[in-house]
Amino acid sequence: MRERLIVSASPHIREDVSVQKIMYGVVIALVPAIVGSVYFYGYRALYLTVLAVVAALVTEAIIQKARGVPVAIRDGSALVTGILLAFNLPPGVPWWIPVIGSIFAIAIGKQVFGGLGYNPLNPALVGRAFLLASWPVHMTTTWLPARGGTLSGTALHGIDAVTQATPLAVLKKVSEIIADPSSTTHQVVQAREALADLGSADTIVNLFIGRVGGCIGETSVLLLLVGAVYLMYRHWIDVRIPASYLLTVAVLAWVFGGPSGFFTGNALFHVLSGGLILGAFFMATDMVTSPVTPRGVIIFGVGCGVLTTIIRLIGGYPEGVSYSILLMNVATPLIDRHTRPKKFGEVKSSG
Amino acid sequence: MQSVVARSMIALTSMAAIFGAILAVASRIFVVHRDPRVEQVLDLLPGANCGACGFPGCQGLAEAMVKGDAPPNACPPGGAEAAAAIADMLGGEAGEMVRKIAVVHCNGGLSNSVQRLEYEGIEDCRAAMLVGGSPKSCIFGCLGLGTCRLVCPFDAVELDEEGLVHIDRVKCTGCGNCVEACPVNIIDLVPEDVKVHIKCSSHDKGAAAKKVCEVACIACQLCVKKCPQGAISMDDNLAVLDHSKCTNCGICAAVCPTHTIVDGVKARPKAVIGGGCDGIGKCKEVCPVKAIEGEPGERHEIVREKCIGCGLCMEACPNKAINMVGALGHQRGRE
Amino acid sequence: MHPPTSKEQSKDVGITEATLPERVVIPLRQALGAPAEPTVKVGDEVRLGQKIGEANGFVSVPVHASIAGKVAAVGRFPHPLGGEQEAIVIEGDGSEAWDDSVRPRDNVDALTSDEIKSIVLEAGIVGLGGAAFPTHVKLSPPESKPIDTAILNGAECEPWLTADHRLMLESPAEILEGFSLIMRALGCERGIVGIEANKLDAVETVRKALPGGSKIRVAALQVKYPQGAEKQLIGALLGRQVPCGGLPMDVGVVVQNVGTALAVHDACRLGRPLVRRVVTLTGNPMSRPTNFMVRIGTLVSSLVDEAGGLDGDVAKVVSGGPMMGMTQFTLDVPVIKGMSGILFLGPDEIDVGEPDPCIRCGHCVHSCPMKLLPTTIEKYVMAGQIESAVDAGLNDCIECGSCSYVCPSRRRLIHYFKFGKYLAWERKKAAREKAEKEKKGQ
Amino acid sequence: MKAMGELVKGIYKENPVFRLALGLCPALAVSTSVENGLGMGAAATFVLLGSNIVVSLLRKVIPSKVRIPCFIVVIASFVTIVELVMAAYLPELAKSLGIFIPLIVVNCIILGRAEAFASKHGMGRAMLDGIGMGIGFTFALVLIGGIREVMGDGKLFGFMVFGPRFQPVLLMILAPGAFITMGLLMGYFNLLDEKLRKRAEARKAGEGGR
Amino acid sequence: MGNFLRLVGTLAAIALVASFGLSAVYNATHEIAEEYKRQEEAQARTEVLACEPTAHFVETLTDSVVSGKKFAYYAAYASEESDEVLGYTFKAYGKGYSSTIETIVGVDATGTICATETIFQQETPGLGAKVVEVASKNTLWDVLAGRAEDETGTEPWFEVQFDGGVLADLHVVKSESADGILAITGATISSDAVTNSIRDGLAMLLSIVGIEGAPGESSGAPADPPPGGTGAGEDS
Amino acid sequence: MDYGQLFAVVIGAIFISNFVLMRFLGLCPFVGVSKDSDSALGMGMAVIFVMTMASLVTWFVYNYVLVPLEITYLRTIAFILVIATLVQFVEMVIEKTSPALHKSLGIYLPLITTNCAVLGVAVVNVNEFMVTELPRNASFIFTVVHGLAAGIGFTLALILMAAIRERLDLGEVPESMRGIPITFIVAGLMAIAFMGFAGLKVG
Repeated sequence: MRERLIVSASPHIREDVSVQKIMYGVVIALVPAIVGSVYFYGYRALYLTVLAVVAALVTEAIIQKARGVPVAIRDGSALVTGILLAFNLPPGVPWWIPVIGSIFAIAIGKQVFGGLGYNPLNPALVGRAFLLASWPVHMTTTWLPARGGTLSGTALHGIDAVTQATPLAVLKKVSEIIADPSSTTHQVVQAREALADLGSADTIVNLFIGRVGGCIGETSVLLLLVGAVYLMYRHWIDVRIPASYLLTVAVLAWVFGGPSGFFTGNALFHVLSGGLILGAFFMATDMVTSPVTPRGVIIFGVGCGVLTTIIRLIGGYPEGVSYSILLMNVATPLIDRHTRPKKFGEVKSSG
Repeated sequence: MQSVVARSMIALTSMAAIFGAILAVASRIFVVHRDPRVEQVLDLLPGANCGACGFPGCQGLAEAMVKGDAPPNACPPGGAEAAAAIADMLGGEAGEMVRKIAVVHCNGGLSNSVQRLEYEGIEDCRAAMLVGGSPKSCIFGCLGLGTCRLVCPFDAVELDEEGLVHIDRVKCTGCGNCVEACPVNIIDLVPEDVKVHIKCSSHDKGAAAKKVCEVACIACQLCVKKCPQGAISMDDNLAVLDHSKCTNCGICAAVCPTHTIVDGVKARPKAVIGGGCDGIGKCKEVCPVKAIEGEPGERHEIVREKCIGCGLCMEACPNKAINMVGALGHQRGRE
Repeated sequence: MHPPTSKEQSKDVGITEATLPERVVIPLRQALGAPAEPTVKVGDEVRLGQKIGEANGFVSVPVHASIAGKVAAVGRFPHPLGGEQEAIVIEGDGSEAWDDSVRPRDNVDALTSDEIKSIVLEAGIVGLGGAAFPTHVKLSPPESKPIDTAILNGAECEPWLTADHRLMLESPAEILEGFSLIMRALGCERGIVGIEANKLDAVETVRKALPGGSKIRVAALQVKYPQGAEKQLIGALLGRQVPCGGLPMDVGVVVQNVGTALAVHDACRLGRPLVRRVVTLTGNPMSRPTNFMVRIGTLVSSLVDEAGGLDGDVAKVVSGGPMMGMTQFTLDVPVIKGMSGILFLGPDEIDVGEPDPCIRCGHCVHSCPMKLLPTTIEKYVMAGQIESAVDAGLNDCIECGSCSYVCPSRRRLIHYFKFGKYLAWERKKAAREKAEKEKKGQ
Repeated sequence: MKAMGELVKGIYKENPVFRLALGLCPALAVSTSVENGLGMGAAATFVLLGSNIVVSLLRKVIPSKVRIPCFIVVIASFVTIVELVMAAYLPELAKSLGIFIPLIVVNCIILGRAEAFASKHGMGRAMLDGIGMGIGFTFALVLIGGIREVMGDGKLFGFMVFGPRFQPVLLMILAPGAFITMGLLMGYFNLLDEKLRKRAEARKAGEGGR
Repeated sequence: MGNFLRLVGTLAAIALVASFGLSAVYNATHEIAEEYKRQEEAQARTEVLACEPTAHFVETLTDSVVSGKKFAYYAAYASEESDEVLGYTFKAYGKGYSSTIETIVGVDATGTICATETIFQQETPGLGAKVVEVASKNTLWDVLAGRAEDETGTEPWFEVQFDGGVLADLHVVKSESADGILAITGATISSDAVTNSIRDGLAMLLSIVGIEGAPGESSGAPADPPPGGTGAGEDS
Repeated sequence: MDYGQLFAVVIGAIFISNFVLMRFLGLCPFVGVSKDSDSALGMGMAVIFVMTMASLVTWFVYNYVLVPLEITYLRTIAFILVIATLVQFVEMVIEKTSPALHKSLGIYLPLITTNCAVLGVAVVNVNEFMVTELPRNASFIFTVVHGLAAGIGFTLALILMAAIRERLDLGEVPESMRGIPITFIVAGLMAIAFMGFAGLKVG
């Protein structure tokens, strides 16, 4: 027996889990998608990811050193931020984009608030929004076609204006053509054909496999789901967030997303395209920036879904996942504040 | 062109008059009694309603100040002037009081006392008491986790590597927060001019106390016997100092075998025996530290290393042959 | 929440009577509430079962000599609940003779409710599950709160501990009689014995021991932590929610531990005060995990020696279970009435070091049986916003330890809740004192 | 010496923007370039100076109940003068400052100083205070404007700083860039303050020790 | 009552003085400001018709109303006596990000844009304000070192894009490879505002003065592309 | 009456060009009163009320005093006079008639006199709805609705910020960034998030 025993508060045993384990769990869950990105876009995808990760780790270490707190880059949180940031970049961006994005994400998105656990917004998304606002050309035109597929993942039917577009951008374009009263009949016919193709089984399969253009990590739904299932199995993400998020998008897209009136939208296309799967499973579920209350996570997921659909359908951007998650991050403290669960034995919620 | 001038003047002046009238009438109809002090403070505030203070406007801040919820310097635009004026206005109650300073009655650090357990938990003495008590074997002693530092609003408490607490005598305002927060009740407010402190709170018997702490009071009674003012007494195995009697002579600190009593006087004078000495030896008798040597009838000498400057010999010498020198500016007790 | 139960080590080890200690240290504070007043002084001869401390107030129980001998000292000694407490030390003379006051009763079946309550009080019985709440208080609910159901708590959801389990296997009949007496004292018709489903042998044994036509039924409970906490147990068995800040009696229920039932039986049937209890000595560093029947006041160190000592490095000694028990800094603490076990943990079984920052994963929220937001409350306490913490349910926390157990950042949640409750209480006290002062001033 | 003190206190010690957190709206809205910052700063300084003088002169005749409306009228008059004069003689600047010229009226710096300082001091000191605060405000605007112009547009005073290959950080010109620049600058000033205070304390302690 | 009068009186007196002072300043300045504006526009009108050097006389036509919208334009002649229209100018109002951008457009007799000049905008410097920005090759260091090249008379690159344009060319694109008006990076709203206002004005002018190229055929231009340079290459 | 356009004005004032986050108006109270949620809500409600009222009153002053007299150059001074009086008057009325309302809302009123968002909304109203070619009754409705929406936008930003700051207060923001600096950083990030609304096509 020791000379001096340890005295501490109960409990005296702990579950075998740690922040580090969870973070590396997320990294493991992202590995299939990383491999997929290399397959679809070549080694450039890996190169950009590594750059983002290194920049994130170095920034974190430097700031922690400067702040005089222990350097904790081993906890894996900066690693996850770096990977997720890279995942949100088009594969053709110049090398400095992921580097500057990571620096901003870690410095302004996280460390300025005191580091892990205190940042109100998802750092990776802060980094991406910063890049999108600062260098919109790089962030919206440097797509690459996926191996074994095309950029838009579908036939274009002479919509020549969209040769550089991702599926969602094609959708936005054709919807605009259809909605524009000044479009010629020929244009509208072409647009309708393209629209039909977007919803075809072929396109859906392409989207699911990942044979479409898009950001580095967001294209292959299949590989992302593999990782997501692992995380759900470990109970490291709250299933209610992606579930309510995806369901909301699906329903709203079905109801409002159609070109020919209500209830004609293609829910499956909306769920599978863009960064929705990546966002719903890996970014909306970011523990630090999502609510902790049971009702709160549902509100959070539904809110993300509503905003995503609004931005996609009538917003200025083809894709709205990152902004909607950021907006709901902003609202998270408010949600938490007003969704405190009823205590066990609480007779009546006192307001 | 003149008409623009006329139109402007008529329009603006009449608007001002109408609005002024509305306000004047309204202020009479909707008059609400307010605390006059709030009004006074409001007068002293800039009235910009900028919100920089975090209160809802100057009115809100004024009310908070009167209630004591906000310090007089809470208004950034007002600056130091407003702060001083407000403090002047509100702070009429302070009155004249002897300034008191917090003193921690324990000197048992990590290296000179025994630890009985390894504490893992919140860095707060009160929290430690909740799960198992003091990490020290001496249950009366300072836990060394710094609750007093946490509760000190003036940043006046420091914790050293020994786990000992030091109070900054300049910053301490004697607010007593630490006294209340200390779970082992070893902090006490002591008049500022008392500079000799008994740094132990152990009521254990001498041997037991000594076993767990090198600087514990072992209740040897030496200080009680030697104190010329009779200011020290024994209470349940612990020396206790009567602050009103203490003259800071430092004799107790000098005689304490365990160095439990700490002399906070920075520099003390030394006695010097002048030519008037006729060797009657009165001084030798009264010297508590045996710092005077000499044969009867001969001129006595002071052993400077031993002299603590208590001045007893000077008072005892019938020939007034002894002087206290050195320690410029040092004041002896409270005359 | 399913922490590993770790009960294999001692669940098949029968209860053995520990050797009669030569010296016992009997703390005057055994239960919640005021400590007992000593009624003996140094040098007095005492007999086994003789009352040596008188109850001091309603929420207080007397203490009795657990061995016969001479009072050697009355003074402060280390106490398993922390710090030092007033205790009576008896040097034993080896005699096993009971005091004259201890006389078996044969009219047990004729005892009235009030008689049972006074016997329970005189016998110094407290809840033996761990909280050590005076049993006579629990048996005397105000008339406005009629009790319809009594629950016998055999859940023993704390990992490692097997004292209740063994007791149910070895003395089912006595326990059931004690329970019937409790029901009679409460005047209630329905009795349920709740046992976690990982102790099916106990369920079986107790069921078999039920006399024909008994109003008591035995229920097997889902294995989960903290199933044995009063409010959760009532919820699981009856579907009733004890209101916040309320007691089980508010929903017509009283919960008693199986050990308590045995003590009630002993007191009523045999006339014996509470001078012994079952203690599980377990943990990986123990050479022979054991369930001992121990005299109150026996020093833990002597029990450890008797059980063959320790053969591994011990970093923590816990009185009680690993989830809610209290760490000890010395083995020279006496067994008290509420001590259900002593658990030894090696250095690799505990974690030390600074916690990581909270990542708001919400695991604590999911695990909280009281449906609180532990992470939020912790942050309020850390920031000193005690009122906000109380608003958020600080005082509803039952300190079961679930949140800290699952926390990946190893936050000191429970410690902060204990601390917060203390601060809230301090604040309340200060406010009350201030109000009183003002009242006096006027 | 004292006059100097009144003048320079606004730059660092009592900088209205960084230290007193006043006049934040224009500090962010108009700070997209150094030029705009200078223009706004000059306009605000003029109004500050004018209103400080008038308020200081009138301080004895205005009853306290209508104090605020009176001050506001005075300030608004000066603002309108600036607006009119600028439109006539500096039309380009008037165009780029736009809506924010009328909003000088509600710039808390001006009313704040009128109340806190001018209404309690003589004209001389009030003037100095006005100019000092104005300089501090202008300094803050130029600093923020400079950072945002250089990073967000790659330019300073309208001239390229880094050469044509620099791809400016557009965000800095946009609203978020203004907020973040402001936040970081304020944080930096706090840090600086802390350092200066520590140094002063150390010096004092050193002196005390001797 | 005396107090009441004093309150009202003080406020009114201050307002009186203030309004007097202000109206004086107003009298002294507003003529200058308006004159400046008039001259600026007059000069701009001449400049945007620089491709018709003989046009030196511009005459106001009365405002027309086309499908409920007011529209005003000037026709330019060689001289007061001449009735041969050499070109037209009109002012286009486009609602930008933070202001209404006013552009004077010069059109020759065939309906081709001669030149444009933006005379009023309060867009964000560095972004929307680039509609009037002159692309300079000089860096700050060049200027400081006195190496700066003379660039007076250089036109803003965004405005220059309209020169020689016809109705069908007036739509915003985001990559240099495409035909159309290249948007300012990150300032699509401002770019759109200018381009669309010119397009609408030109269409209106053409329909009023009866030059070929009616509004209906201008539809090749996309309707309100999104701002912020965002859409993943919706444009050709 | 174009309801689509009206809706666009509302969405525009609340989300797309939020008064605080995109137009930088009303920053002083935004920073000052966003420390706790309750004050933020009270302040927000007061601002909504005053902005709507100020829009209404200034519309009358502009259209029935300044325009007929051709002295629109005096609009700044006239507007601020109106707003200051309005605020003070409303405060007095509320304080007398409903102390409870005054406690929860009225105490924030004085803070609004110098809230540049209020004068800002009046000035923007003039620029966007009065000097343009809107028919008079439409300009009135647009003005009032815009005032209301701008107030809601301010309140939205304020309560979101208050909730975030309450959370940050419990966190570990570096010493030098505490208080106003971190509020600005959060505002910046909120503005980034609000950029997601840019280009929203409504109405």
